Amino acid sequence: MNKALKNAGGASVDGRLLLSMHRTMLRIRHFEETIRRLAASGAVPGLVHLCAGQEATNVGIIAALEDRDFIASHHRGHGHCIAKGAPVEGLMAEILGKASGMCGGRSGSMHVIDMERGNLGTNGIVGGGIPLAAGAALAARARGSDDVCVCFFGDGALNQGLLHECMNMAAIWKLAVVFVCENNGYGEFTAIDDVTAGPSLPGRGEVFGIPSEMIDGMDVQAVYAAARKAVDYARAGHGPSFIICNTWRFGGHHVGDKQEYKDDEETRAWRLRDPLLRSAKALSAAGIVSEEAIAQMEQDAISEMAALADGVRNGSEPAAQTLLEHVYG
Amino acid sequence: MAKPSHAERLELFRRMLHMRRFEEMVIRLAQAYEYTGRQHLHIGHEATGAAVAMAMRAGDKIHTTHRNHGYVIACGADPGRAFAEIMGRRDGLNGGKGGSWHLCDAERGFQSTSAMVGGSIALAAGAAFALKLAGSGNISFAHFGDGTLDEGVAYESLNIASIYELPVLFVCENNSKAGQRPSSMLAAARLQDVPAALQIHCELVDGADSDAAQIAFQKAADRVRETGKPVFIEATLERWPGSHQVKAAFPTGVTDLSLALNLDKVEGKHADWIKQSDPILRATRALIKDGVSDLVGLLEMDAKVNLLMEDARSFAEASPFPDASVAFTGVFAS
Amino acid sequence: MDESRLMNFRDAVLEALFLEMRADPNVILVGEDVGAAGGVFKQTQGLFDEFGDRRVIDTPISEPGAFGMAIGAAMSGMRPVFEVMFGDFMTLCMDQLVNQAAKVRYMSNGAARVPLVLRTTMGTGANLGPQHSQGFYAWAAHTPGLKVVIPSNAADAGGLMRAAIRDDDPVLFFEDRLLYNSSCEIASGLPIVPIGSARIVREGRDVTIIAIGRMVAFAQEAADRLAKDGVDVEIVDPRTILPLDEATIVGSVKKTHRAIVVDGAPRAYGVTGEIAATIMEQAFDWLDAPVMRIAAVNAPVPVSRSLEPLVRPDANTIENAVRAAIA
Amino acid sequence: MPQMNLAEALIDGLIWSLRADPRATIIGRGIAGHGPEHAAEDRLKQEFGSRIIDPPTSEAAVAQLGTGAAMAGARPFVHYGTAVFAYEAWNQFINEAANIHYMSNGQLSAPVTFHLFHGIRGGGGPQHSGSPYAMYANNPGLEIVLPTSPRDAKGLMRSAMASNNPTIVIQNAQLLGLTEDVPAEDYSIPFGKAVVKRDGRDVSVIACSRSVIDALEAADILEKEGLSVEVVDIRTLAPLDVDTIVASVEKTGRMVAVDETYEICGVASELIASVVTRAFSALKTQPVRVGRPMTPVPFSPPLEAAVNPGTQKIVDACRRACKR
Repeated sequence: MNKALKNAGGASVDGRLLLSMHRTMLRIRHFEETIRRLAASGAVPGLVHLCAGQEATNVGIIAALEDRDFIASHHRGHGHCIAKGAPVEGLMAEILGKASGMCGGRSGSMHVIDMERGNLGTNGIVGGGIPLAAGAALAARARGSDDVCVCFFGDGALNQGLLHECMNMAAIWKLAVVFVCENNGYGEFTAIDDVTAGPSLPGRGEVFGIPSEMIDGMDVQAVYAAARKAVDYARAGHGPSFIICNTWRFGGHHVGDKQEYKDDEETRAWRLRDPLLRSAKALSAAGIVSEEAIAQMEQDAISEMAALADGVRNGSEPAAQTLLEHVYG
Repeated sequence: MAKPSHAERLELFRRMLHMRRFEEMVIRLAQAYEYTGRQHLHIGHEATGAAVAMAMRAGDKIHTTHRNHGYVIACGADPGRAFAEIMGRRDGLNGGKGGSWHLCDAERGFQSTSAMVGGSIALAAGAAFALKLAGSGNISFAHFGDGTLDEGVAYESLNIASIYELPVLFVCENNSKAGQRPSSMLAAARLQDVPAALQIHCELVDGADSDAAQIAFQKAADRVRETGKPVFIEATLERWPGSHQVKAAFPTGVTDLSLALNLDKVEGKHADWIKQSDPILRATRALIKDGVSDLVGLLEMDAKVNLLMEDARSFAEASPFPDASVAFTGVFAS
Repeated sequence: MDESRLMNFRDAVLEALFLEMRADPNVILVGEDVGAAGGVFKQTQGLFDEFGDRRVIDTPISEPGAFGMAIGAAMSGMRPVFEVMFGDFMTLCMDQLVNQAAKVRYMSNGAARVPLVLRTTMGTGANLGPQHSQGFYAWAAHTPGLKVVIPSNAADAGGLMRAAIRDDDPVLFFEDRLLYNSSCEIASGLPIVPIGSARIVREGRDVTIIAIGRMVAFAQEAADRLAKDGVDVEIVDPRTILPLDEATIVGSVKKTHRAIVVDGAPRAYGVTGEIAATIMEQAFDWLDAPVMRIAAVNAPVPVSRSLEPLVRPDANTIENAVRAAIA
Repeated sequence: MPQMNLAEALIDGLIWSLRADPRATIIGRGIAGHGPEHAAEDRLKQEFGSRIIDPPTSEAAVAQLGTGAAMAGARPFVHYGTAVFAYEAWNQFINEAANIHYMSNGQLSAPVTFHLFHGIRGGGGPQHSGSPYAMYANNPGLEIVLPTSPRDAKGLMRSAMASNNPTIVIQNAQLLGLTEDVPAEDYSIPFGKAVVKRDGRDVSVIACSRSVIDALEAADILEKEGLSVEVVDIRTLAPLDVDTIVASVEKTGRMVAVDETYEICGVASELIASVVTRAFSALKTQPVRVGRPMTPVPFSPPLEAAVNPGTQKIVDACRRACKR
């Protein structure tokens, strides 16, 4: 159980860690599946953006962090919250706008903030989390602490001036930030190639002297290995890194998006690269756990999430008299 | 491209002299009138500005930053109306509403000067977009300083110019000083690395060398016209010691062309700048050395320019302040 | 033993920064040229020498990124004072201000907070033109989650800055550059002035002038002139626009039965409209005349020396308005 | 006369504008939203596909792309899906587009149209429900247009595209499905003309955008109580037609100002301040404001409903104004 694994990319991950990452990915997948069903039944107010397909980037990166470290997420951020340890019932309740939600029904899917676990929040503004993450790193520097902060953003944010500004400042001040682009090929409904200039995406970080690499975001071991390196580099005071994880969202931009802009062939090819299939295969091939045990893990995740759905759906709505609370302290 | 002809070199120098004598007069006006607004003088940048202006054709557009006086003069604006604007007078280029920071002479393609850092670069991309739509074959020019690349909007605009193949020439005047506190805090090793990462063709030129600048900007503008794609030029400049004027003054003295042949006589705190970095003196030497003109000829030209500036000053001084009622007009176009 | 001192506006705010930075190691200063350069208006001189580059941080010209970063630092335990050189550049920070800073506490149901001061300069009178003179506090006051402070004198400026730094919510602190050299007596220790309390600058019976920031001084000048003709003017300085001390304002109007609201920023959809509407809603039956508004005209701020002063009110316009109101 | 929903009418106005002026160009997509009315955009794509570009997520530069192009002779229409995203382009709207005509003393103008969706839209939460138009209107140099019916949407869009000024057409997204007969031919509706949507005797409700629809509903309810409510739609925030509003208030003697945005420094405050100054002596009771309370828009449906200044709050305000 404790033996080291080697995958095709050469990344090696401790067996127990891989198992735990696989379990977290399963929980995210089935959490999202539950939300999808709830949304389809009309139980979710507003728009909801699911991350199914991108679990490896969520989990592989956050597995390299310690509890005290920070993350800042984006609108497709349920997986980040779960990987950082958010209680799934509270998260689900928040997405449904319930009183028992992590933010009392104020934030919904796009603004879940979990300060207790160093999560600066999912964010409704493209690129909005980037300076928040850099700020957490600035605060760590001012405190003299070696806490690290990861900021997640999508490929759409690559063309935001904020990213350019924050990479520059993180570089000149050697802030402990890891910039993680989850590149799923589409910013909302627009293909990345149509709007993103330049010969190479890592080049956008390299300009500032930031170590930058593009990796397979469907391989949790490769993601973890890149994150381990970047987090250690940041913690040692060397400054920021930039990781571009090529990945794919199995769903649309939001639940209900018909995805007419995507090519069917491409979609099928990415489906075959499902990060869960890949880690399951690695686990059983290395003899860490049996296939039956892996299947059981999946069943457990399904049951865990499905069991929550009804209770959360029937949970009480926040009382109107709480409306004005917490505008100010 | 062919080396510029003697006539073209003289024309460039003539424009540079206009720019220099204009700014010197601005200093005198500021001394005389205790003018309270601020201005950012373009002294030391004349070779770049004149070369850009000469690369422009009728119908081209330019957007600049607040260090704009030189450009508007190089583009051929009436210096009297420019002085009047800086003094907030009725006959100013903008009728007194814009002032030093927002000079505008749309007839000459001098679109606007934005005092918001990053403003000019994005507006020029927009102008290029319109020119491309109109299919006129015209191009636009964006003038900005090295600090502009710190701004996210600059990065966004470069990306957009690259993906849409907009005909815009980005003119970056880099006057940051190595070893001093930089005006630019960019982590990039070279300014050009930013546009290069976005697949924009880049060139570097010594911005104080008028011959080099004239060739480089002409070539770059030709390239933008031919390919329809953006080009980025970084012009390196040594900052003029009076660049940030709190009190109007002549830290390097009033320009004296004859010093070009007597550089050993130059002394004082800023001797290095005068000897090595003043584009006017450098051009004077080169023109004489290459036999394009002699000192007497250049001094004659200079005397004419000085007279012109005196007249322009008188014009501006005679211009009254605008009538109060116009403060409230022109907010909206009709 | 408590000796007061004569101090100008700029120095009072600077002293507030020294006091608060000494008292709390989490207070940091972030902005363009705030460090070794000491600020473009000499408003941060000496801070860098005492507190060093970890706490006095010079940023690139990257307002959105740097301000967003200050918000992130505030969420993570710091108390940043973020400086925007000209209030006009606040436009560059709007997304961070409205979509992040103002909402974080509410969105997190109180779990996260943004104790931050955005300090910026504004004001007409220096011929700086349309992009360097604007006062944008009406937008901020239209944004729940923010607090908006506009001091009119040195003592309030110092005292309110101390309160702003100690506040657990984002506070916008607008400083009129034309007040920087104006001095007043300040009590020893630079007393804290609470946010949200108006000050009655001058008591009177005939008419209430509610004046914002630098307009207070113009109102005083007008009141002095009017007093010679037996007109007794009361002046209220709200000091804080959000939260607005409605009780003091409405109370004063109920006493005088007439109100004039004076502001140096544009009238349309601005602070004068807000205060006028509040008075008309809450003191309608006490009013002998409609509330008058005097504010900047609906035009950008021109540079010209002859045009610029016409844009905003001064002592003459206020005096004329009072005479019209009591006629 | 064909029936159109508001989204279709908006697109129709744009199509007429593009037909009329070859300099007109479209930057952005999703102009008819992403809701059930989104297909309205297809007509535009079919006829003018080559004049539409789809920009990167670079709000600031895209605003400036439109403004710079307008200054150089184009007539761009720039679409931002959600008004709050345009906070990132605030500087470009306020410091560049709004100022340029004045600063240049009329040498240049910026005939650019910015199109935004605003408002409480159902689950939009704190960052997607913003209505920043009062903030825009605080700034000189911008025209602010808020269509509330398909007919208005078409005619006002046509005026926006023909205007020589930077114009912000800011549309409550929940109104996109409103349907009525709309003239098929080309027409425009001028800015600065408020419209009396419903005649009444007892109280004037002055409203804009979504609140106009809510006010009309409130008027129906109050009619049954014997209260006759006049409803005025101001249609453009800048220029503001104070004359029409004053005339209405002088007629009824009572005023309720309603707007979906925040009360403080919002539209309702400005309406009261500017109208009451002129109609003070005609007023029988104090004016009443109805606006969004000062909290971010919460996500949860019952909380969201509590911040929306909807029909019931307008009914209550009218009763208060009439001392009932």
